Amino acid sequence: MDITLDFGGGAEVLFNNIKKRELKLDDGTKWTLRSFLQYMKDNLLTDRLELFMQGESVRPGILVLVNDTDWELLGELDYEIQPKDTISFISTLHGG
Amino acid sequence: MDITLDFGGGAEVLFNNIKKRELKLDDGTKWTLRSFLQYMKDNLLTDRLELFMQGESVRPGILVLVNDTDWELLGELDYEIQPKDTISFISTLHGG
Amino acid sequence: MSQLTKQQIKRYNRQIIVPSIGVKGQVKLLDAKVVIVGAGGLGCPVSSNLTGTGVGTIGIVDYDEVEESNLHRQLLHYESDVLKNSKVDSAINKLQQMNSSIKFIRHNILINSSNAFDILRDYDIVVDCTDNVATRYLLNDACVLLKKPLVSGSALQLEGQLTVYNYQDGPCYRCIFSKPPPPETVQNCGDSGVIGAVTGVIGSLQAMEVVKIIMNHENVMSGKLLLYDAAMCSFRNIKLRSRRKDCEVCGDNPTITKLINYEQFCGMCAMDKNPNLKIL
Amino acid sequence: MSQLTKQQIKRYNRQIIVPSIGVKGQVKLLDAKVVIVGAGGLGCPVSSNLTGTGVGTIGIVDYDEVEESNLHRQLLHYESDVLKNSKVDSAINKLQQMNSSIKFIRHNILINSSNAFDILRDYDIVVDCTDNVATRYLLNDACVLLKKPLVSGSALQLEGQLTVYNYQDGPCYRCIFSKPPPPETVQNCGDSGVIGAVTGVIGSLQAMEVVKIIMNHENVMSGKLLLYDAAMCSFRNIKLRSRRKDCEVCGDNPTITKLINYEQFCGMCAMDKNPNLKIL
Ligand SMILES: [Zn+2]
Ligand SMILES: [Zn+2]
Repeated sequence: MDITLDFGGGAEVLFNNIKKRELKLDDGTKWTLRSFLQYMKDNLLTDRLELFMQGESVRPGILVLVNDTDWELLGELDYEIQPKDTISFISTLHGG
Repeated sequence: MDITLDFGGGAEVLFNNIKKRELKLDDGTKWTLRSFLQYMKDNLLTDRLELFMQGESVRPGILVLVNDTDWELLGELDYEIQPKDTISFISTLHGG
Repeated sequence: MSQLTKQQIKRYNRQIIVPSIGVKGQVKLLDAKVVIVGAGGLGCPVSSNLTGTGVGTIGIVDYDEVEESNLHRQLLHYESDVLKNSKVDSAINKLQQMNSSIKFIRHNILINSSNAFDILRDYDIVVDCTDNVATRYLLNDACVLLKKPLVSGSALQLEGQLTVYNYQDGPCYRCIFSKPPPPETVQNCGDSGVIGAVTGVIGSLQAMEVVKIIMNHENVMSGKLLLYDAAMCSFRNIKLRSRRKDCEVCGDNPTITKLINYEQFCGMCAMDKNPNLKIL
Repeated sequence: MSQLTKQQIKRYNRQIIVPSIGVKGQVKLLDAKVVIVGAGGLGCPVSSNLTGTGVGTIGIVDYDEVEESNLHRQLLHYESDVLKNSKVDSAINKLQQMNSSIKFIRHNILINSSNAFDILRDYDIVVDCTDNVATRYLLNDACVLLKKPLVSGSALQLEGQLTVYNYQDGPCYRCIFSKPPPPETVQNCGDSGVIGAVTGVIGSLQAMEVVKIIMNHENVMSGKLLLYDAAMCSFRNIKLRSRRKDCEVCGDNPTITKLINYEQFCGMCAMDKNPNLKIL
């Protein structure tokens, strides 16, 4: 299954500074955002875990989007990823 | 065939001030931008023809887009419209 | 006020003739009271735009003095203001010359839980142009408790964000971020920098949202988040959740009914001060 | 210049620490020469942003005097400038106070085919902040013939547009609009109005593109057109054609090899003057 993964607000620094990438997820399994976060932790994260996650979810201050929609509207961790989805992790900015 | 028609830069004033609308085009025929312009002229235009068209094309100063792409990259008047296309007519702005 | 003088019609002519403004809209602008919290990178374009537009009462809140490192992006502050004037005075000195009919209110003070209600109470709209997490939570809670819309902008390096909180059943800041970020994850402009044009874009967009709220426009950025990427010159419009019914401050049964200690809540100082310049 | 003084590092610190700028980038900014044509709604935010950023040489071209109806959006002009100062003087008076180290060059003149080359020749980048069709064609042709990128912005009512012409084999204005629009289809700010925040957004975006060109950034808005709709707070990025090989001025066999009479070409005056105020 092909998906796009991207970052905003500086969150990319935790993932090798790559802002946007295409990924191929194994077709055999059902993927939820819950399992995808584990995948990211195991395969893509290049910095300390606590800068990205708390427990099984993202740490406070990161907003997760699917196709430019707040994951809260889609079931959050339970959302089932579809082919061609764009999953985004946006760190909220505070500067001015 | 369902398509979306929208306007920018003030061009909507020639079309009943409706900035964006959904249209159903007859499925039996092949539609090109050439034939679609005639359709707009015959069915949607609410102002003088010369403010919108010159000959069989749009008048100078209007840029035609399909799915946010310059029609020049797609064959201009010969482009064949596809289902779910968004066709846009953007009047270039000069003010500052 | 219900009508305009000849001079006002002349001055504001180019916006009065825009259909969605008109004379009625200009009257609303002149009657409106807006407070801008932060007279820095965002606060400067917000306040100049709203001053030009004719918002009748403009309050500016900032505790700080003008410093040299502000000048690259905080365009209301001049070289002659550095280490001489407060940001509030520096800003209003210029703004009053732009538009002598605006009533400017100076709040040369650090906004905190003790004074926030007094400062914000008499305004219609609050604009968040601050630079730190703690103050953003403070403003959010204060606006919910005082029932005022909060036009929130932020910028860092080459990115910007914009949304309107607590407006027409849209979410508040806590609806989306009920817990503050861990301090070590927070980058501020003192550490990471920011390009001035980015704050110019976001500040102008904030001013536009303020005008739309005053006009009671149907498409205010409530429940929507704008993400600006200056490197790509790209903008994304994110669909956000509605007001969270179990939100601690704006939900149906709020647990937060008065302002708290935000520095404690966030584990961070309510300011963006970086005494050590990073020199490459 | 190849290195920065301590004072420059201090002043420009918050942008120097942004990775894509750095000390090298700041040096490039200080060495750059940019001319802004038009000191109105777009020209004011462009020139203030670039002044703050430290572009070392900034030229401003405008023939006009400050009028009252400018004040709602042309934020460098104060009430005291109305009918007293040229726009060029009014702007530079403020800008020089923002940044005394910038070399400002005053071009208090109506730019036309006779003087355009002399005015534009010594700059690296041209910014189109004008308000009429004829001057836009003039600037386009001049930039092609002089081989300079043209950062073009425009605004009307609640919309804005932005692109960079004649840059890295991207299109020029004529590549897209080889013929001017019929005069009766052209709306200008005098007739239709404009909201100040819209020019603030577009002008700040133009300044950002100028910085990116100076930085030799890979994602300049060349061959791309940004459409801004302030009512919806939405932005679209349009993919444009490349340089048209049969373009009259920038094509492989150009028929336009010197500047022409643009008012004649367009059938329109090279200015946006509206003596009759529309009063609702
Ligand atoms: Zn809430
Ligand atoms: Zn060309």
